[in-house]
Amino acid sequence: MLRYTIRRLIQLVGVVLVLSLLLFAWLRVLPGGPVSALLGDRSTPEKAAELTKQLGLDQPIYLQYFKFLGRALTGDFGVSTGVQPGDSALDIFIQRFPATLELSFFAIAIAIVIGVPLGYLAAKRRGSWFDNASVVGSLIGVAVPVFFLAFVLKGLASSALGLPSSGRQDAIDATRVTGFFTLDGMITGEWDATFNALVHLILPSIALATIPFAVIFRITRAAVLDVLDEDFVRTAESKGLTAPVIRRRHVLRNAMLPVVTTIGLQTGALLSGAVLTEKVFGFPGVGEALAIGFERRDYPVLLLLIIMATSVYVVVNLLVDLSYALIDPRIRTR
Amino acid sequence: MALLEVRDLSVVFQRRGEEPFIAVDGVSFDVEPGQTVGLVGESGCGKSVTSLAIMGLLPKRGAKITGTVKYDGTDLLKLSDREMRDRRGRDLGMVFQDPLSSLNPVVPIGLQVSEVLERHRGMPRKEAMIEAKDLLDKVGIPDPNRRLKEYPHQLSGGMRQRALIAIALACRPKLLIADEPTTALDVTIQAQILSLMKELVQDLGTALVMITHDLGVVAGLCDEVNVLYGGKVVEKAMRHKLFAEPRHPYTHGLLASIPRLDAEPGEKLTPIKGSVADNIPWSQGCAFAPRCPNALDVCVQVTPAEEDQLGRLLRCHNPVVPGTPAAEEVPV
Amino acid sequence: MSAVALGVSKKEKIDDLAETAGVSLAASAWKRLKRSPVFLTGAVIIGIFILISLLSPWLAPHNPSDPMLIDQVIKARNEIPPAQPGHPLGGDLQGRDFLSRLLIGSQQTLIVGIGATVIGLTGGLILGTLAGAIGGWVDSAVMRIVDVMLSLPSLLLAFSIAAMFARPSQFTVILAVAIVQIPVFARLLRGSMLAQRHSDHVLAATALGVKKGAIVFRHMLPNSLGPVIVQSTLVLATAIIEAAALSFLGLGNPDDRIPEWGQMLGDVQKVFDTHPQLAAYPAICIIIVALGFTLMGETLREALDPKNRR
Amino acid sequence: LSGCAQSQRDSGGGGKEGGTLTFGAAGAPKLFDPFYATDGETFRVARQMYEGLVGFKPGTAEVEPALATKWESSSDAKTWTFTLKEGVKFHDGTAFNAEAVCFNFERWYNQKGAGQSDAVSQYWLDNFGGFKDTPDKPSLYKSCTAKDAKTAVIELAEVNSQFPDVLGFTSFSMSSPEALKKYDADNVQAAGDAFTYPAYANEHPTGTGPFKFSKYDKANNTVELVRNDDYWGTKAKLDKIVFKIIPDETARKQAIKAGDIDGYDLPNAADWAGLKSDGFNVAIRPAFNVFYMGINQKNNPKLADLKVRQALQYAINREQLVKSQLPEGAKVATQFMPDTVAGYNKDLKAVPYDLDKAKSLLAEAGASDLTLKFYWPSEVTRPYMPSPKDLFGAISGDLQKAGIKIDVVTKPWNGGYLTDVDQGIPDLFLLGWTGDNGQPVNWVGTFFGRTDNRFHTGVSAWGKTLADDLAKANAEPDKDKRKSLYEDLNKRIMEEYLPAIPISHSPPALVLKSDIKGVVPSPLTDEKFGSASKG
Amino acid sequence: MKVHFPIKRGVFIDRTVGYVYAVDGVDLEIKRGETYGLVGESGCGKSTLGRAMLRLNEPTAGKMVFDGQDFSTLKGEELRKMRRRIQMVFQDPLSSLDPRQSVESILVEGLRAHGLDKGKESTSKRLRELLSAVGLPASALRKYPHEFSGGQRQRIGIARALALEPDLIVADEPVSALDVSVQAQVVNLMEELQEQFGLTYLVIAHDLAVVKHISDRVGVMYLGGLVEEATAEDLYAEPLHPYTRALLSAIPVPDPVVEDRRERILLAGDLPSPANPPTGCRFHTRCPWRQASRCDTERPALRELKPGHKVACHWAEQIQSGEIQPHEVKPILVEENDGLSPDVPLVGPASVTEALNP
Ligand SMILES: Nc1ncnc2c1ncn2[C@@H]1O[C@H](COP(=O)(O)OP(=O)(O)OP(=O)(O)O)[C@@H](O)[C@H]1O
Ligand SMILES: Nc1ncnc2c1ncn2[C@@H]1O[C@H](COP(=O)(O)OP(=O)(O)OP(=O)(O)O)[C@@H](O)[C@H]1O
Ligand SMILES: [Mg+2]
Ligand SMILES: [Mg+2]
Repeated sequence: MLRYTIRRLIQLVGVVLVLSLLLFAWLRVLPGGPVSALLGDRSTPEKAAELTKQLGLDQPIYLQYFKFLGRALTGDFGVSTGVQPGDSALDIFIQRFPATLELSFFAIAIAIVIGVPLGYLAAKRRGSWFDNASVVGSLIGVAVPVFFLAFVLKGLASSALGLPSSGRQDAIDATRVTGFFTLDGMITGEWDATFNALVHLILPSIALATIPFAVIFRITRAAVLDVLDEDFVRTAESKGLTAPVIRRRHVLRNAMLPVVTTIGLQTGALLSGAVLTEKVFGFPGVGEALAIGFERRDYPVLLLLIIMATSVYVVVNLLVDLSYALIDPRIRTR
Repeated sequence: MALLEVRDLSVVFQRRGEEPFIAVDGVSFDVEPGQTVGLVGESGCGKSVTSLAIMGLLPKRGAKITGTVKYDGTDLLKLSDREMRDRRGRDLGMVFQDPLSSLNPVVPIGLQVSEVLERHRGMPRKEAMIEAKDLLDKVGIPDPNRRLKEYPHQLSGGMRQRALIAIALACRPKLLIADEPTTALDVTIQAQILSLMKELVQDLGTALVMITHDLGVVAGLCDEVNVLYGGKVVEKAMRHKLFAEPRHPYTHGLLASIPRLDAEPGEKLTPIKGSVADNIPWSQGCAFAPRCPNALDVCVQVTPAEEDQLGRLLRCHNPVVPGTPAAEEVPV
Repeated sequence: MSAVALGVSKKEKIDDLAETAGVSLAASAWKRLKRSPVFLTGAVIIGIFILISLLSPWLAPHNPSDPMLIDQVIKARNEIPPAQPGHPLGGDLQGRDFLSRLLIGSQQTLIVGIGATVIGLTGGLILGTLAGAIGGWVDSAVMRIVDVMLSLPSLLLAFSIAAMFARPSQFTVILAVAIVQIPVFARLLRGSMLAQRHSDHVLAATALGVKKGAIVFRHMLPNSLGPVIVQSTLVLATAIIEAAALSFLGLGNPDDRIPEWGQMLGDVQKVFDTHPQLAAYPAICIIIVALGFTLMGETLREALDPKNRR
Repeated sequence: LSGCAQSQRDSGGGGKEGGTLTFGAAGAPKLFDPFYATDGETFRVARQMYEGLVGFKPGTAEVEPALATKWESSSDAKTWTFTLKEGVKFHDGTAFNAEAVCFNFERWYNQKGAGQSDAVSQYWLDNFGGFKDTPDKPSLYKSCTAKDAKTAVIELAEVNSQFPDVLGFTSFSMSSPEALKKYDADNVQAAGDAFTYPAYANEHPTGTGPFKFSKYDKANNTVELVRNDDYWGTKAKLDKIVFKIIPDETARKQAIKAGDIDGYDLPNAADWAGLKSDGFNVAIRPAFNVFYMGINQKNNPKLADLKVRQALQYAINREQLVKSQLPEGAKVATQFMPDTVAGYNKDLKAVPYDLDKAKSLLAEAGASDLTLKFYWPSEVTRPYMPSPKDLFGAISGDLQKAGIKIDVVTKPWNGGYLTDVDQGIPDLFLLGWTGDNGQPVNWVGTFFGRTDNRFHTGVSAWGKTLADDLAKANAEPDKDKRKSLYEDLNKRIMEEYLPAIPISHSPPALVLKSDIKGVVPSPLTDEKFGSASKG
Repeated sequence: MKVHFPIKRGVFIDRTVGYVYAVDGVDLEIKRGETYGLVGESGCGKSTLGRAMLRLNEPTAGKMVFDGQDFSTLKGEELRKMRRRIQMVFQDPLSSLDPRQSVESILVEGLRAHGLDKGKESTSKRLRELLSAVGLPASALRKYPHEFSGGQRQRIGIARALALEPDLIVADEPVSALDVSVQAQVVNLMEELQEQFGLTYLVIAHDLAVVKHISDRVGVMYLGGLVEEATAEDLYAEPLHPYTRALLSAIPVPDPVVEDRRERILLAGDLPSPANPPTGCRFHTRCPWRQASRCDTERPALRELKPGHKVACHWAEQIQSGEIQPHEVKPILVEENDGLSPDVPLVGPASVTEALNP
């Protein structure tokens, strides 16, 4: 297991290097970029040329890349030119990552809390109208563009329920400890700050939850259906075990294996949705930074955030694999 | 009174938008306490469905069960789900064909054995585990202490089947149903398992319903043998009688098509022609008629009834006369 | 006498065999599908969608890029042309007939969906076949590429690719969405090809002395296509939705003379609250069509799943 | 505009004391040191904390005294003597005096290394030229002497019509010499793609203004300023200003409706009416910009033909465009500057929309079959160009009606658009200009003052003439003469050269909640919240 | 003949850390026209050996001489051409037939591969011949494998092998998946075809009764090695190897009289893992006749004890003469998966999640 983990981590380093090289080359080849971001519409060809030289952007790409790598090793990934101009890309990530984690946590929690029981019930009543309705319903969840749903939620829910529809917290005095606003409030006892942050999370996390919900629902349903057909469930029945024991120990414990994996994978993939959701809700997380980064072609930020997103995604997948091994003795004991 | 009395048991599968399918068609047999009864027949003849029907394990939806299954006088088919749960595992045990898929892959063997003790004998977990260990020991699993904590995939096929037997016998049921318990195993392992079962059944005085397609297994184990074809019992007799003088053309044909280890060199096999795909429905005559070398016109017109012939039940219009060699296959 | 009875029934059987001859696997899956109401719903939706998109040049009442109602657009008062005779859905922000744009939009949407799927599928087929059929270091190399591509959340990868194009267009949108699907298809195909490689019927073909290429293309590939077809159906839906997301992030096709639903939806984010219809109509169209494809894909998946083939 | 006149700077005396103003900013401020600032979001924050020697009269582009109470120039207009306000202190307690003034000037003049970059000291480079150690790039600035505590004398290298107006730019605000030294203010570094700034710019901006820097909560995207209780003038009424960064325009609108913010800048023109009817105060600033369709004569020889360019002008229905796509108060442009700039030619009339004329002109020029590569920028809105896509749609639609084929190209503003325009790749493009001050050289001079400009006027013979004439006009010391020279030039540009087609002047707006008083909309977006009050 | 499947593990690059000794040093000879039967427990390497003979698995070591020609060194086109002469029949009749091809194209494929389909007429005639030889109607040509019963499918598989007029047919458990009544049909069919076409068979099966019935000579395999080889009658009449004895005694006979009389030699424990085979005699862990010396240290060679009867046991003579008596054997633990099973590679970029989420 340890060897496996190390191997995967080494692979991750490889992926990150390849990816950073590709991204870096891409950013350098593209027109515009840092120079035009810095000069804006007051730019003239000469000014641009001079600045290009000054920033060393006229050197061969591989040289620039090595320089970049060297700086990156010291934690310097460059400075934002569009998202938070002047801030170091790393700072932007560090500030925003907790926000996205908070949002993802709530989104995935919603998806699990609704998806798993619903999937179980649908499987139990396979073929019933309830089953069909929830299957089609979950498919609609997949068919709705996330950002459109976010807009609808923002328009309808926020005006009808008065929920805040932008930002992460109102401009209230709150002490920052961990960067997780909900936690910070609990730590410092500023309950209003926690509450305020929580309220801000409601709409975006619902919007973000739809796709993981649909996926978790369907996997749960399929897994439970599969397990219900298994011989060992029949064995358990032949032992005369009570229904709750069979459900817990024999059905769910097996059905949860793919579900747990899916949950992990969906958590890793949430960032895609977060780009759209955070943008709509003006939620200052990594996703929003990416969205703005794409819009304003903030290459240093894009570079770092994409690499970070990749690493997080790969690490989450690795954790999923490891946890799978932990919960599945067939793999654990190998 | 027989321990188990199966009368006219029929199972009809009805799926939406499909023709109903009669998997078991009026099967009757008795099992006396301590007796071993065999159900033999080829794949798809309804052996497993019969056993599942007795255990009340067929799906509630889509399967229609008729007839009676009297266990110790109570009709199991009339019991509620709760009552049936109380009996399964306690009064009736079952061993399945595929030992790997029949064990829960993510639950340790020990718990899979002990849970049935906890359920039916109200033992606390600790005690049940100790008992489970003894059980594993009894079914011949080496180092049972260690195996308690292991998972099914860590055991070999034979050991898994032993564990399944331990589970089925944990509460000392009066009746054990074994559905092809050795089909998935190698001959040397099969021999181990069969002798183990024989031993246990004798020791505990358990009645055994042995389901198999292997006539050899039946020959060595069962007191009474039921031969199934297309969901109906076509011949039933005590084993010596059945093997010595098979009367139904199907039984006769089966015995003739099995290569025997003790056969003379150069002996020819006499197969039954065709396959079950050629069957006609029982409602229109004898299902076996199209494959039967003894078939008469009446066979495809009238469903043969079950007849008692000197302690042998037979469902045939034109049984084999004892002593005739098997008919040669007619080339198509 | 017994021979008579037998002869008849045996003959019947053989005739029976002859009549029902030639039901291929695909045909039997289709038979199952035909009965599924969910599949039929999806199929009807997609049928109508394709019909509309093919006929849209004739169905559309006006030229979708003609700002014929421009004098009713007054940004200063946030007014756009309302529904009126001849323009049942009114006009858009540039005074173009909205209904015509929606109708013509179906065509581009179909092109985006099909284009992305075909490109993704082709790329995936090539990579997957290489990996699955040749194996060895080719397999390793291909799978490393696939790994790198799969190390990024898919939509993020699409965004990154779309942002890479210096000059965005309909084609770059299609390409961005398609490239993301390549590793998915490749891995899917490789998986089932590998399984095929050790299957008995492939061994049998090898033993027959059938040439390697023929084995790959006649045996392994056709038998591996099931999940790929299912995936294609699902990708059709994904492509349309992702194209919209790209537009929303400003990475879509900037030329809106010939509209596309995703683009129509992504471009009007600024007026979502004041002119919701501009977003709602294309959104609803997208949802329905994506649902149609998804319903088809999911039912196909179930129909092709050997577990359901009893 | 009329409403604004009433709320003059000191008329806010009636406003309520205290409270927090939360302002929705579209982007994060890059830094807080105004000297290195280049963008509006940064200036907006800096403007509240800093003051320069001169300022602009609220609501206009005219200069008025600020930290200097008065100034006079020598007869050769090269030596300027500023008399400073007394008793002024920086936020850190350092006294403001002539030495501080000279310290600031010397700091600007002595930028080194990365500090000399166009991207860093842009305003200095544009207005004062080079630095002390760049002899090849001469500077307008020569020296500064503190004659006494309240008198600073600044010597210029040559005459410049924009001096001392330039000193009103927020960039040239006075910083505390102590703080500058303490926080290593000049330590700018080029790092990879961008520049990093020292602690002074990031955490310790120290000016003399009515508000002081409090904190920048990056996690919550808010910048907080608090009242400077030691302010020399009328103290601010607000306790606090919070700039809440909400990048999405719609999100800002929703935030003000939800009461999360008290105001924001540059609302979408389409929302003005709605906001007003919701009871918000939409303060419309005087239009101080120009939007034009750039023509590049270099790539396409047909475009070097005046007839073709005129045809383009006739083909665009500017009247319609302004009415349908631009905000209230927008006007069709008759020339490349708004009427508030000296040198504006009142006699010029907008060329009317005339499709037939356009077509016949094209036919005359033999260009009936013209295909043009027309660029529009995505990912941007500018005050002069509120919705580039729709504007482009309208203009390109008009051109297509005249039979011109359009090859549509879009690039993100910072992702290739500006670069391509600079490199002369498009045939037609959309761009504009927001003025820095009321001097004509800031307008036409910027556009056509050189032959290698964006329009590549150098391709035509008149390009050089125009550039020379513009230089001559700028060098004319007499104000009135200069004015008439420009008027004449404007006429010639429009009628004889037509290097590009001016389209419109659009007023940008600022939304505020109705209980926010005392904010005066400025054509230079130079709004100060020192006079504002809430409730 | 040896076939070792490498087990790969590694942090960075795959290193081979062990082998599955699926077939480990087997020598056998099949004479023209005879039927050679191979029996043994599941996993003992029968299939692997059979496949290696067709070069469907590459042998790790060893040589295979077919009709005087070294088959094991052939490559590419030569190998492909040679394949015509050795054909294979598989255990699972359904999975060995491509589900997407009609019977016709399944049968034509081999002909085409060797340029034997000369003209429509002759091909179609040949197909009919083939079908009638295996007892199927000509109408079967246009149907698909899943439309047939198991026995019919196996007939198609045989027809496919026959199509190329091979000399040797390797039949890997040709009847194990079939019902007993159908099994006899196929066994008879194979015998008939052998007579008709002068075929040579290598029949692999785990059912000794079937093997004995059909074969002229029988080889018994245990854990990758051949332990005994004799003519069918000799083997049954006089099994020399302890394993063969146990095997013979374990097979149930459908005759209660015999069954009641029989004495069983019950083997203790399970078949050890081929990845980690016991030292010395592979069977010593389960052998009731195991001796203190030699058995666990020295691997017995296959030696000819009697003409045509070979056995790989150190003590065969003594056992036969009754000098050594069987004794109780304690079963030892057999690790089913000791972490070296190559079937389910956990290591590698392929993760479990990959398998779950396409
Ligand atoms: N749940 C079910 N729904 C529909 N048909 C079923 C179901 N279970 C079994 N059958 C059918 O009933 C028939 C009898 O099946 P059964 O499993 O009893 O056969 P069997 O004798 O046990 O065969 P085998 O030796 O293969 O186990 C088969 O044709 C089978 O297809
Ligand atoms: N491709 C392979 N890679 C690694 N190990 C293999 C491979 N194929 C077979 N083995 C292993 O080699 C051993 C022998 O397998 P083989 O299939 O030859 O056994 P068999 O005697 O045919 O068994 P069965 O009766 O179950 O068919 C088994 O342990 C198996 O797991
Ligand atoms: Mg069964
Ligand atoms: Mg095998």
